[in-house]
Amino acid sequence: MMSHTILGSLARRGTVRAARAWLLGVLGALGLALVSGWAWAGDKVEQPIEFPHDIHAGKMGINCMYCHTYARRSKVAGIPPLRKCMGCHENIESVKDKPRIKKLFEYWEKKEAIPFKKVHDLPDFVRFNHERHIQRFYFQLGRPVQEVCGYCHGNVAGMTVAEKVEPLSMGWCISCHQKDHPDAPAGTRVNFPRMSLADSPAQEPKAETSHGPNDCWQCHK
Amino acid sequence: MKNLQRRDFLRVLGWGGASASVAACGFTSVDSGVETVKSYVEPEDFNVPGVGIYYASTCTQCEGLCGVVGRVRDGRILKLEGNVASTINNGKLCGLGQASVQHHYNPDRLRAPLLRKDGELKPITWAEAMPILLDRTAATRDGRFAFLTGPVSGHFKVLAGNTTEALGSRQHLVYDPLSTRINRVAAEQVLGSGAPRLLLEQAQVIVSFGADFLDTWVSPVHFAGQYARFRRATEDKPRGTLVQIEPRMTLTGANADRWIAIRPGTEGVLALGIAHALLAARPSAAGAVPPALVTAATAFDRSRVLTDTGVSAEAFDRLVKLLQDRSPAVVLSGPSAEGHVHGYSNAQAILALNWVLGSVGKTVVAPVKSPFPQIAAESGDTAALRQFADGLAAGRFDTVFIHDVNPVYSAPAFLKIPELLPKAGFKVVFAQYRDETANLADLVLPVDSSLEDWGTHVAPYQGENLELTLQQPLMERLYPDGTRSVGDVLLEVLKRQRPQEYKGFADYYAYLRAALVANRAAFAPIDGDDEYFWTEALSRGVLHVKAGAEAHGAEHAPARLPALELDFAGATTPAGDPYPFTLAPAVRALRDGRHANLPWLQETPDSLTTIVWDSWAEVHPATAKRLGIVDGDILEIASASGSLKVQAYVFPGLHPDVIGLPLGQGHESMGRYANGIGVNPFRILDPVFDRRTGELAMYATRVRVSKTGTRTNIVSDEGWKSGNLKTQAGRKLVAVLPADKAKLSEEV
Amino acid sequence: MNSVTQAKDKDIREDLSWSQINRDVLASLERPRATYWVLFALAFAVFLVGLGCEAYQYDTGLGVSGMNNPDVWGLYIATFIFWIGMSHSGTLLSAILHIIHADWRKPIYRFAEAMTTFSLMTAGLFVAVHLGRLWEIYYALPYPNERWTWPNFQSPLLWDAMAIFTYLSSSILFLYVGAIPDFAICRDYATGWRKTFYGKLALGWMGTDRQWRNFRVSYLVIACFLIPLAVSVHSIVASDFAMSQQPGWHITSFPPYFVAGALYSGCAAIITLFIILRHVFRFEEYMTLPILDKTARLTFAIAMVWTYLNCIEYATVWYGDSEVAKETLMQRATGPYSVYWWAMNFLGSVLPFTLIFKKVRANLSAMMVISLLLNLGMWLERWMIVTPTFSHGYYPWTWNHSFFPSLVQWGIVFGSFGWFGMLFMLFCKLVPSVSMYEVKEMVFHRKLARLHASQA
Amino acid sequence: MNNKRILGLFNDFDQASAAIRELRGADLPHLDWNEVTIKSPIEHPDVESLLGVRSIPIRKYTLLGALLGGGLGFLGIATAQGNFFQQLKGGKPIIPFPPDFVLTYEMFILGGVYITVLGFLISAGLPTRMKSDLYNVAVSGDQIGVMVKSNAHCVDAVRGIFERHHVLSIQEEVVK
Amino acid sequence: MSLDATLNDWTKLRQTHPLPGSHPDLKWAMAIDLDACTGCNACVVACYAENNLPVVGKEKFAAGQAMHWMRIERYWNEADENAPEQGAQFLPMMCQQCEAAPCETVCPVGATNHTNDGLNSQVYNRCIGSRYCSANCPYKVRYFNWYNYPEQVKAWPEPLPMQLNPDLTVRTKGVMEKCTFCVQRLTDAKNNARTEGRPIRDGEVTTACAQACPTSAITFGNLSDAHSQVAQKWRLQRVELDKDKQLKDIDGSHPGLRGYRIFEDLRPYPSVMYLERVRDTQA
Repeated sequence: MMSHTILGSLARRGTVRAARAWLLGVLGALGLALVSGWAWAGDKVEQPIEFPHDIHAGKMGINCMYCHTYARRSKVAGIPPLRKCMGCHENIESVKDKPRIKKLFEYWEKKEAIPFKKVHDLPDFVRFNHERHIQRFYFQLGRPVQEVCGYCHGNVAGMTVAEKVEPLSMGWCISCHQKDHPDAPAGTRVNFPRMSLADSPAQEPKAETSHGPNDCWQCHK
Repeated sequence: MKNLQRRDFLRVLGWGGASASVAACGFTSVDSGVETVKSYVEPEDFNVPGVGIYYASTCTQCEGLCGVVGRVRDGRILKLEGNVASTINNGKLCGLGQASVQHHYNPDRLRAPLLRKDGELKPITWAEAMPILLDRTAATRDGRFAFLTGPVSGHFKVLAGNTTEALGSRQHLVYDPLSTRINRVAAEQVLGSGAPRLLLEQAQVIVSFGADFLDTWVSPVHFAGQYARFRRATEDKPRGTLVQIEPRMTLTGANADRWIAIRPGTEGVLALGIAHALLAARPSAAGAVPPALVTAATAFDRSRVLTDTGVSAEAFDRLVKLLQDRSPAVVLSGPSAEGHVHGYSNAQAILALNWVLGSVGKTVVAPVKSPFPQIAAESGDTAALRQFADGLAAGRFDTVFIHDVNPVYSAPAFLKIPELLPKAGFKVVFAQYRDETANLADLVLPVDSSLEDWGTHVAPYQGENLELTLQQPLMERLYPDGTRSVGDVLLEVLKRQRPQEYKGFADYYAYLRAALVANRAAFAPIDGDDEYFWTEALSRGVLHVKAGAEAHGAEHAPARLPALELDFAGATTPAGDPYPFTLAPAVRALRDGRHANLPWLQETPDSLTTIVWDSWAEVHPATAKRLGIVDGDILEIASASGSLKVQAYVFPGLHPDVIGLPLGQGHESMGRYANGIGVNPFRILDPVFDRRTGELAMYATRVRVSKTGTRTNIVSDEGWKSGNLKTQAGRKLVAVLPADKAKLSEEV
Repeated sequence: MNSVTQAKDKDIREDLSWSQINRDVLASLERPRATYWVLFALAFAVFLVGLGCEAYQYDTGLGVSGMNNPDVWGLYIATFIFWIGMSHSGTLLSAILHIIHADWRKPIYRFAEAMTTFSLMTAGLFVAVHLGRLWEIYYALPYPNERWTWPNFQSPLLWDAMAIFTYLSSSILFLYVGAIPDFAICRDYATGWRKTFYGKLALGWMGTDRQWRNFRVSYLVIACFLIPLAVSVHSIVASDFAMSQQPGWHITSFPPYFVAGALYSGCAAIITLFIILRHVFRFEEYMTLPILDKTARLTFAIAMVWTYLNCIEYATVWYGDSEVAKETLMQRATGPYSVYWWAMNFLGSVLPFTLIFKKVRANLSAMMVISLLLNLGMWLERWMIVTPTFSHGYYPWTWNHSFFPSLVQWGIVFGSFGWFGMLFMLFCKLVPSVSMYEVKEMVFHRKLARLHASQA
Repeated sequence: MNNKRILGLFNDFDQASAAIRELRGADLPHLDWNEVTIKSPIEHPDVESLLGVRSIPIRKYTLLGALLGGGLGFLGIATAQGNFFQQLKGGKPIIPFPPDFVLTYEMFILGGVYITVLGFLISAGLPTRMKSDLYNVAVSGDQIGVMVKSNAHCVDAVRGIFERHHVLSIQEEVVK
Repeated sequence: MSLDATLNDWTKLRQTHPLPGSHPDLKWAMAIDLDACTGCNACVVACYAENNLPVVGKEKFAAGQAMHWMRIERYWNEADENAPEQGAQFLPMMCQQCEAAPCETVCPVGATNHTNDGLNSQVYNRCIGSRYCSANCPYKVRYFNWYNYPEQVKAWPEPLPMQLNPDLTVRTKGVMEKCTFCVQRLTDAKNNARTEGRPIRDGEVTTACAQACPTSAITFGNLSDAHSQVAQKWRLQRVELDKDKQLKDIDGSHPGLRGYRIFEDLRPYPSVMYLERVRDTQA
């Protein structure tokens, strides 16, 4: 009945045009609302020295943490101290005359740290802890290091200077943190607990409480 | 050099971090390639970016000399905590200590030496400054040199002394505007030690005559720790009871179970009155006390004491009863009892009570004797300043070094220091700020902050064992070519004067290291070679001095109370005095004013009045009523030697005849946080001195009070905004439980 | 002559011809009295002042408003409630009176409706002004975003936002739909850019029976929606306070109390604008004294309701068991803000009694003054809800009886009145502020009714 | 086949309704009664009796809108809360009913109003172009228009009837 | 973002708080002994040092815009207000980290929430500054950034910024802030504990105020750890987190108990227990 009368009225002259106009309008509005800004990956960065990750991590297959030594014991991964670079390159005659290595030696002469540009830069109010992630995925779950770092940094072995390939937005973090990880051995299971409840205490594995993203202060400071 | 390398570890890492964290929260760039990230050139595996490391050092904010550990991250010292290894503060630290990082990072620090050229202080480089300094000192005629410092100890004391000697002078004057010398001398005489150990936590009763041991007296953090244990009850010991007797309420008074307002200067009378009452009740105690005292005490019977002191009979009797019932007790004598013409007599009478109560040897024991008297603490006194002033007046000084004190600010006006100082030939001031004294100097040498400098310290008051605390840089110099260590400078002077003795030492650091390593046997053993000993000592921050049997001082205490020289003349003031009130200067976190430029301390509300960023005159409600004074009235406080204008604060914690005035404010030249804030009570102190020790009698100044008619809003944290609310308005915020109801012993 | 005698007791002259109505009303769009321009300029100036203050505050931080730790809301929230309240009378006149067929509303409901819309806009403005980080206001919008976060739907402030948005948009639609036939008239008589302008707005309305038929029903339906909506809006604003823990706010009678206050201030405002429009647009024929008289009586009735609920509020506190709330109440009566509090009570509850005199109700200048005073009283009421409680809440240590808004804050508050006046004046110049077709109906039906009467 | 429109303007409702009644009585062939329209400055008091009852679908739209608004509103809010579980409020459930009901209530009204307006515009055939129809500004003034759409022959008859009732003016046009 | 999550949370509709055992592993709490507290302000300065609090200066302090997260309140007895023979009463007051916090529910953008370890989190960069939380806080311990202290007020002239703690931000203009129980320290402690695969030890981490307090009046720790100092103190005083009336108040049979929480009758279930000040009335 209702449909009949509505259709009936639609059948009347002028009506169809009007209806179509309004429908389009509404759909357009909805579309706009849905396409709200998503953070995109950054573009290539000009570095003082074009550090070839592809050679070191790719060709040589050097462990990320050999150079980024702080990643496993500090919030910040840091970049290797100059001495680290020299440690090897003093003894690699073959490449000594390469321009990049020359630059490196210049810095070393000046005893001056290389002012590399930050590629993966989080807002200052975000607390991201490299140690946590390395400890869990690399040391506890024994996954390959390049995969572990790659979760956020992408396939560095394929780049010269590092590039930002993930949006590193809050939603992006959560998208990973909401996953359940059945493969994780007991004690390290990461099912991010919601507020624990009397009716379902089973939901709370021991020593698992309150780590991100269920706790704003875990990541925000 | 080792030294330089250590500083290298402490180098600030990729500075700019802070500016980023300042911009935080809101518009921070997250775009790639905007911020830079740096690393060390030479790594140190214990030095990890993003992880805080703790270095041990010593807090030199007051004479307590607590051990501290500083949190260093990315080469920046962020925060100080107490050092658990130190038995002085046992891991705790007061607000004053916390604030010393602001001395270090203070925006008003001098960053280059200043030399007086045609009347003006002009910045110069150290390269220029040092030769001038050395030549001028070398040119000093024999003995015409004075070195005015604040309280000193450790190897700096030695160095300062040697410098003075090297210049043929004996005038190493140690000056402390808030000196406790009267107390020390009296204690030395009555208890056999200038700084006896006080076992407060073992006492059941503490009777303190104005000793503010929780906030400012001798070693506050140490005593606060003891106080906590003293308050706690155990099976064998009930909760201790604290009675504070003073004309103006100190923080300790505010925490007393019973606070007794006493007429200023009559503390000794009360003490003898108590002694009299106790002896009368328990003649047996007389054994320990000389008949002289007993007879002296008889003169002070109850009625006289009450009339003299203005203490209520009820309070007096309760106190006597308390002392009879509970034991052991401790009786302390503090500045407000000692700062009088007869202060020494007061102190004696008060301390003598410990004999009457049989506390000596129980709660008042002799301290561990130091095997190194030459580095033992030398607490200053005000007599030193008078000596200095006389020297200046007599034109006896070609060259003057002033370090760690600000006489032009803290000297009473009658000493005329600002006028006399120019009489000295060449005035060198080692200063962190361009303060009042620095302004009158010929050469101002900017010194390292206590967090950049090396040093050794021996606290005048020691815990259960004798400690030598080390001071080491917690980060590289903020201004590497701007500031230097005083030690280094003195060493240069000595090298010039006595090259043979000192050429071995590259710098102050080397000097200290050598001195300690050489004497390592004297300290609690640390195995390993010298290198290891040294690093270990640094990482601990505290060296326990071995106390040999002969060094332990228990038997050095006198067996019985020696005879006292009591003289209470002037204890009570004549009627019709044109200056009807006694001025009670209040010592606060700013101490003698040296900490006035620390924003944290300025912004932290005063514990009792909660006033910030200002001075104030405390007036008793009754007095205020009589004179029609209300909060915020601008008063003129006038003494015979000067006057000042300051806002009134009606404050109940006073004897009605007393005006309280906090010290430390009223700087003309120190820094942006101190200048022009409040008034400086030192200026109006009267030339009254203790008869025996010749110390300035801080609490003997008489003043008159008058309204100027203007009024201001008191800026405080308490509810002045709400009709000066002083109570909890019926809410249950702080609940109080009578001690007899509490079951504290069950709580352990 | 005859008409004049009629106008005395009749809401409107029944011998007004339809074309006459068109002419008179359309004239208001072209040449108002000079007073119009004076008022407009004035409003604009005040608005600029407010704008300046806001710019300064935006740049420097809210501290310049003189607010402080206990008193975190100050005048902004108070004025926000005031404007929300203002909006309600529009709905009262257009919706409630429409449903109960009180046809005397017809000449005045259009501008009342406009008042609703603009005062809501002004209120919305205060939400923004009051925020510490205005530039992050979009955090409060529930839209899918890269943060995967949502606003907190439990917060009464969010209900506010939702309710105000609903109310504002619905009112705008209601106003617009109700004005379509008039836009058609404007279109037909206008020339030049106006023709296209009104042409667009009229959506090609041709007054066919079909259009009228659907128009009548939808108008009625929307009216029915608006009434509960209006009530809910101010109840929610009230729950901003009632749902909090502050003493003196945590009162169940707050929602009705607020609604009554809202209608009250709204009616007062209508009287003010009634008099102004009547003058500047020469609407003596339409906004007649009898209508004013009716409005005034309505105002009086509502004033009494408000007074009653006001007493209820005090009584609730007085007989309640919360000592602190009682203390706060006493503080209002005796404390630093007692002056304003007593003024509020006088203006709110005593002054309206002047409206019981017919002479007063018929005296334009008197009514002008009274209506303004009543609104002042209502504004004070809002302020007396916010500030005294803050300055004397649960926690004695933070009591602050010395809070007084800074000039910046006052500037912004006054600016809001400028902003409102500006918009309103603009509106009346562009849209017929008297609903022509409804006045026509009014005249038509009244004539008809009289005919039937005479026949019978 | 219905390719002609005629619009007659009358002075007042009485004449207009008289004309319509006669039109009705005349029951002309090919005259689709739905094609008879009244155009007037205000709604005709007894239009039903003249043109017969014609459908008003508005209320259906309203019902639809209200239900949509309320239902979707609640579901949307509850889902948002359910998924944004970082947002835990001490002392409150994750999906608390009272607040959600408040919001649902608002959404209910919002939906109702919006869809009603939409319904009005649709069933009133708005917006429409003026050219698409015969119109005279007098209709928004004080005259009543009666419009009939039919074939040429029928229209002539209508014109006759209009003239008999002192029509003020007549417009005609041919519909392409 | 899934239907699963919705339905999952749907089962929690009837959840009320605080639940017994709602924090099985971790619940940060405090016990403050007012008998030990001397009002020396060490905690206040420590808080300034740890948490990058701006020094606002005299004018703003006078305007009531001070930013001390922790304040020492000084009260006199009604009885002897003009002759305080019992001395003064000091009360350290900071955010009480309520279990059912009035501030949490009212924030329009959800910038303040409850964390699983029982803290009342404040997310600065989410805050839009409606100040509703402060309006609804009975303790008035939330502090609003009335100005842009770092840039415009210049609260940290060079080189003072070097002292700023990089583990937390310097709050910008227009956001609310409050005591966090030094959450940056807690996070680090949790991190270390997890790296070593063990629960957090008592005394492993503490707040700046507790660490500084010369009389150790402040005890901080994990209330869910039965052996922690703080848990023992709470148990000893028979104070339970999820009760709004404690044994002490119910019957007079336990006069010796000193533990109480401020404004308990408003049912915010604070995480800070105060121990009554004791005074010897014989003295």
